[in-house]
Amino acid sequence: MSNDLVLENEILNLIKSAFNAEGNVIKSRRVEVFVKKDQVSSVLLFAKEQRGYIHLSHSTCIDWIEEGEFELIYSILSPKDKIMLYVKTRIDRDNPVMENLDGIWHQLNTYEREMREMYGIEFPGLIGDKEFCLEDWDEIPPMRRDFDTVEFARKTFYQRPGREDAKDVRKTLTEQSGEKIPDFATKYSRE
Amino acid sequence: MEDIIYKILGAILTIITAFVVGITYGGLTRKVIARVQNRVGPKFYQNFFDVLKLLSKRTAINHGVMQHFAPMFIFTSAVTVLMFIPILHDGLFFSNFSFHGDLIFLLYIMPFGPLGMALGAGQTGNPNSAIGVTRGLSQMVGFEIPFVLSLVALMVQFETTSVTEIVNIQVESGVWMIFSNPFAFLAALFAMFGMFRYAPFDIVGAPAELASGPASEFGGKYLAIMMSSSSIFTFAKLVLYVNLFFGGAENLVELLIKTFILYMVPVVYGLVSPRYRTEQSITYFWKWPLALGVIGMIWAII
Amino acid sequence: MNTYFVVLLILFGGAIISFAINKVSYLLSGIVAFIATASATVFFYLNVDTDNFVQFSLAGFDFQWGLNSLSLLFTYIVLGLGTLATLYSIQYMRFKNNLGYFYFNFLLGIGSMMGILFSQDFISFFIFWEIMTWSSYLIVVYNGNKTHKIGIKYMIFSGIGAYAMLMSIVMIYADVKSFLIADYIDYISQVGLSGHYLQIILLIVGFGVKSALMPLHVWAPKAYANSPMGYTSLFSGALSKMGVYGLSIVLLSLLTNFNTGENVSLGGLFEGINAEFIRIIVQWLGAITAVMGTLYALKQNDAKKLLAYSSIAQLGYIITGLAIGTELAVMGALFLAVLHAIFKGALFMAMGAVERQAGTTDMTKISGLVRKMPFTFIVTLMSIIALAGIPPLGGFVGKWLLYEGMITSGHYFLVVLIFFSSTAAFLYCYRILFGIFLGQEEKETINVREAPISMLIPMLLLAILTMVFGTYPGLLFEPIANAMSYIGYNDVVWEMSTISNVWGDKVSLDYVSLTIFTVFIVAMIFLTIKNYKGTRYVTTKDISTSGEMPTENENLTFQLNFFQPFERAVAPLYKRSMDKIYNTIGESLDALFNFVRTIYTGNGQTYALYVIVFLVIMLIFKDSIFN
Amino acid sequence: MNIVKDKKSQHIVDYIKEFARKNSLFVMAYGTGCGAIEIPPTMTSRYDAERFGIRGAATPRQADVLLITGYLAVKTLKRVIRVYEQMQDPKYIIAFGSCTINGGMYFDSYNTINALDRYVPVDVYINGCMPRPEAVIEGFVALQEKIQRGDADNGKKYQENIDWYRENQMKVIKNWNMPDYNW
Repeated sequence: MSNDLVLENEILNLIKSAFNAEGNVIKSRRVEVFVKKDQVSSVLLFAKEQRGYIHLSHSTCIDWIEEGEFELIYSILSPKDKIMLYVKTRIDRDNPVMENLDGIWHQLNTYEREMREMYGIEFPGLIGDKEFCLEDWDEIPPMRRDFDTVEFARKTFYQRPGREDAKDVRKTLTEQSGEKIPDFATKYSRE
Repeated sequence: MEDIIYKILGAILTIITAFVVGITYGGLTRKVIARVQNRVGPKFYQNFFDVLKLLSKRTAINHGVMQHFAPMFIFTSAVTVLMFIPILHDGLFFSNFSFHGDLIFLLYIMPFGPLGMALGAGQTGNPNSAIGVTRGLSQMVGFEIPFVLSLVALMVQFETTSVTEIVNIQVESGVWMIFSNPFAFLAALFAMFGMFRYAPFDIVGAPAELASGPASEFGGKYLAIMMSSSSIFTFAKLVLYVNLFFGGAENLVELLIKTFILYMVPVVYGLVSPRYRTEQSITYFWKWPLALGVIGMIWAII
Repeated sequence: MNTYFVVLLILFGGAIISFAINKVSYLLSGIVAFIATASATVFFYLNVDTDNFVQFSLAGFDFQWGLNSLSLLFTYIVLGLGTLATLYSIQYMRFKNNLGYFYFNFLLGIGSMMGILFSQDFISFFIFWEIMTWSSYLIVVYNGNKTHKIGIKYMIFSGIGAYAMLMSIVMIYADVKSFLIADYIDYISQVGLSGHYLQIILLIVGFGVKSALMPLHVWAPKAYANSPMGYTSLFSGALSKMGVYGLSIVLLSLLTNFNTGENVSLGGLFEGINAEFIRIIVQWLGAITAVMGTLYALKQNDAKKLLAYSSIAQLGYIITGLAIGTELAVMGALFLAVLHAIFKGALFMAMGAVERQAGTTDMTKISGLVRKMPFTFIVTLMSIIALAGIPPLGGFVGKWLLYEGMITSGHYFLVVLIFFSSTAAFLYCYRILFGIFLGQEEKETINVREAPISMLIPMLLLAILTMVFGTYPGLLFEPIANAMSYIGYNDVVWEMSTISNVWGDKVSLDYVSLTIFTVFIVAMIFLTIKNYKGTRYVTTKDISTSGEMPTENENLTFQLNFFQPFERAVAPLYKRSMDKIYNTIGESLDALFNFVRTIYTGNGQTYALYVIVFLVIMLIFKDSIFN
Repeated sequence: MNIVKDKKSQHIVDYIKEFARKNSLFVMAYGTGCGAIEIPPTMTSRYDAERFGIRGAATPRQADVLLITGYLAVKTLKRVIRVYEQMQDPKYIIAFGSCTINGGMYFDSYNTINALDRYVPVDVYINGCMPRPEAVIEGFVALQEKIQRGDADNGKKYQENIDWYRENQMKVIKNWNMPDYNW
């Protein structure tokens, strides 16, 4: 591979100009673009139909609780150019509704069902059981960062005595090595 | 009156012998398999523990009358086959009813147990059981063809269908069937591979594929009866083979040596084999074994 | 009055009365039919006399009615099964329409079968044969429009059979100058077979159609499966046996009573044919019928169709046995003929009960009826064991005699073929038991109840008969031995419960039954008493499926493509089917006629062209043509 | 094991029964977590558990020992309970790895139970993350000794204390739609 990132810049500029989107080249063969919620389908279709990004590699969600938003990421790959394109979009955390895109890639259905269950994002028209991995879950969706899993586990499951002195592994490690835990890690940490 | 007592005693003695020998053979097989796989393996009397333990287990549930009857069907079939085969040549206790049945009868009583078992397995409602049963029945159609060819060759050659007669003729002439018609013996040997269901023909139980096939829902005493009757059945089949092809046996030691050597053939063959698909396992019997059977029959006719 | 006339009068009169009385009450006509058959049966067996022949002339033809030992054997099948089938039909047909029509044809069928058995001359034989064919045709189309095509197919093949038979009868009359069957047999035994092969082949074709012999069987599966089950038990059990009856006359009386080794050259098409050759052909046809019937039976998803194919296969055994013609084989074949009537009658009745109670016999739609219909299950189980030929039930005796007959007479490869068929029969035997009665219980069949008692009684009686004949086949050997001595076998040896072959090997069925029942009961006592208290019944949903529990709507029963691996293994055998061949013939005829039609284009120019072409051809070839 | 002492307290038949039970353990391996990978080496040539009469069983109906190899999510717990209840008395459970003891590294997960013996009776715990095959065999031997002593009757205990177990089970499994257990 050449290091001048020609292909990367080409696809980035194309999307930038066509959709009026932000974006940058992360490194060789990795490109990310930030698009608006209602543009996602057009970007994905454009990339798939016009530029050969035919493979949906992954799709996931990040809970930006500080900004009150969920970030949805669609990682798509062009086998020809060997470039992974991250199409990222932000949706409102209080009203998490996203367009159902499993018509473009059918396998998106699985990821969307997972996101619906784990983050509580609604995909109108999504086909599939409401229950995906969990059974009989009636708390708030467990992967949201405001869900306190320690407290939940303490409340629901019997805790065998004897591990009260168990410490956060990260603390022990940092004490041993003298490193500092970065701020973003401690900010919404459990303690 | 004395006759009847002798008969009953002989029958019980035969069943016990068959049970002990069959179970021991099962244990020895496990030992042999273990040794080939470079393991120590269980004790050779391990299967006695298994049967004893299963008998002492509670059997709290069944799925209906047919499941309850299924082990009895197998047991009945195994014991009936045993009763109509002469265990020893000229034995006082071991001849049982062998004068009252013949080869065709044995051929037809043999599926009695598996079919009863199949009914029980069907009633449990476990899909694995039904799949196992269909495989077993299909495979039976496969191996019965060379088997029947070889038996017909035998009957034609000796002009009798009685097992006792066949043994007598072999003993009198001093030439075992295996030498006088080797092709028929080979066909029957191949059929035996299917009969004993060691790999590559273990499609019925099919470990790691079908749970344990028809026996999926049978536990405790049901399984104990099934294990012991299949041991009896194994022994009965081995004795039948020895009678037909190896000139029977004069005493128990000779019988044990002959049956054990014969039994190790499918076991050892299975050790180095993977598993066939069902249709492969059926058509396997319709190639060389079938050809050998036909040659054996023509040999016998000429 | 004569017995024969009275019996036929009762049956045909009963037919008319039950047709008329249907207007009064729908139950009555069934009851009348039952009373008619039952009284005919009772009357017949009280006055049965095998040496009583009646002769009369009508329209210049001599008729002779009488009863011989062979036809007496077949009357057991017809009247016994007929009585039970009418009793069964009372409840089975209860909520259906056109009952008068049904019972009229039903009794007509029974009556005409009795007529066939009474007939000692070809003319009345043929007349009753046609009445039988038509009445059965009318019942085949009883179920409405969709059976129309099936009826046509049945009628076409019956027509072929009937005309073959008629042709043969005319030719026989031309030779013998008499219509009496006995005269023909005498004539043949004096003159020899040469010159009469065509008659015999045509007769075999005529009887072969009814007994579903290989190339002529294609009507049977659908016709059996689509008639009302009460009639099908008779159709498959008794009506097809008329073909067997005819074949046994042809094969045993005409083709064996003299030197079969003669090899008279007939010239032309029939060169090289002798009696032995015909019999070998029939043997192999029978065996192939058995194999193909079995292979197609195990493919079916509908229990009725499965049984229909199984009937074809079983008839194949019987015909093979008859064609082999040694004492044991014939004995086995006749034994199987009676047994087949019993167990197949019971099976079709049981399927009728299932159809009536559960609504369908499609095995992919129902399962797990064993707890709902236990008696039907027991009947099916016993009949299936008899069908499969497993000791200690009756079917085994017939199979054993057949095999021993074949082996001792040197038909080694036929044995293997028949054995293949009979082993493969285990597959469909299991299929039918599993598909309907075992497996997980369907939600739809939750309210199914056991069939009414008047349907169960005939079924159970037949099932018990299979058991009795399994231990004491001698009960049946007696009439069979009589029939065989009538045909010409001397000193037929039989014992009450021992069967033996010519090599002196024997099977003692009493010992067999004793052993099996003793061991079974001992094992049952051991297991049941040890287990009785602790054991409790759990539903078929409670199975080990990796911890998952099937819900009420899930049914895990394995039903579709049941024997797929086996079907794959024998796939080459499925490639050709007679049905396809007949279709091809039909289509090519169609195409031929279409082609012929294209000659007539309707255009004057073309016709002018034909004339010119014809003239040109004449001109060119005039020398060679008119020389 | 002490035969003389046993003879005083238990019948000779019981002794034989327990001897047979001890020497013939049919194992239903419930491979839930990472521990399942330790089973193949335990059963095959290197460690050869068949020496001790240990043998795999395909279905719970035939099995004596339920081997739970690792963490249990609530969803899998339901299946484990179901499998355990389908097994026939006498039945034993060997729990495998830290996760079954106190949750191990998943102690704070929203979906993983922490102490298995609150839900089903456990005969032997094998410590470790993961325990090596030697440890597994050690666990089996411990179970065998327990059986020979005659105090491996957890099946009966489960039946007696079914209410307590049910209460715990229903606490984590909210939608309880399992058949009754009364044998």
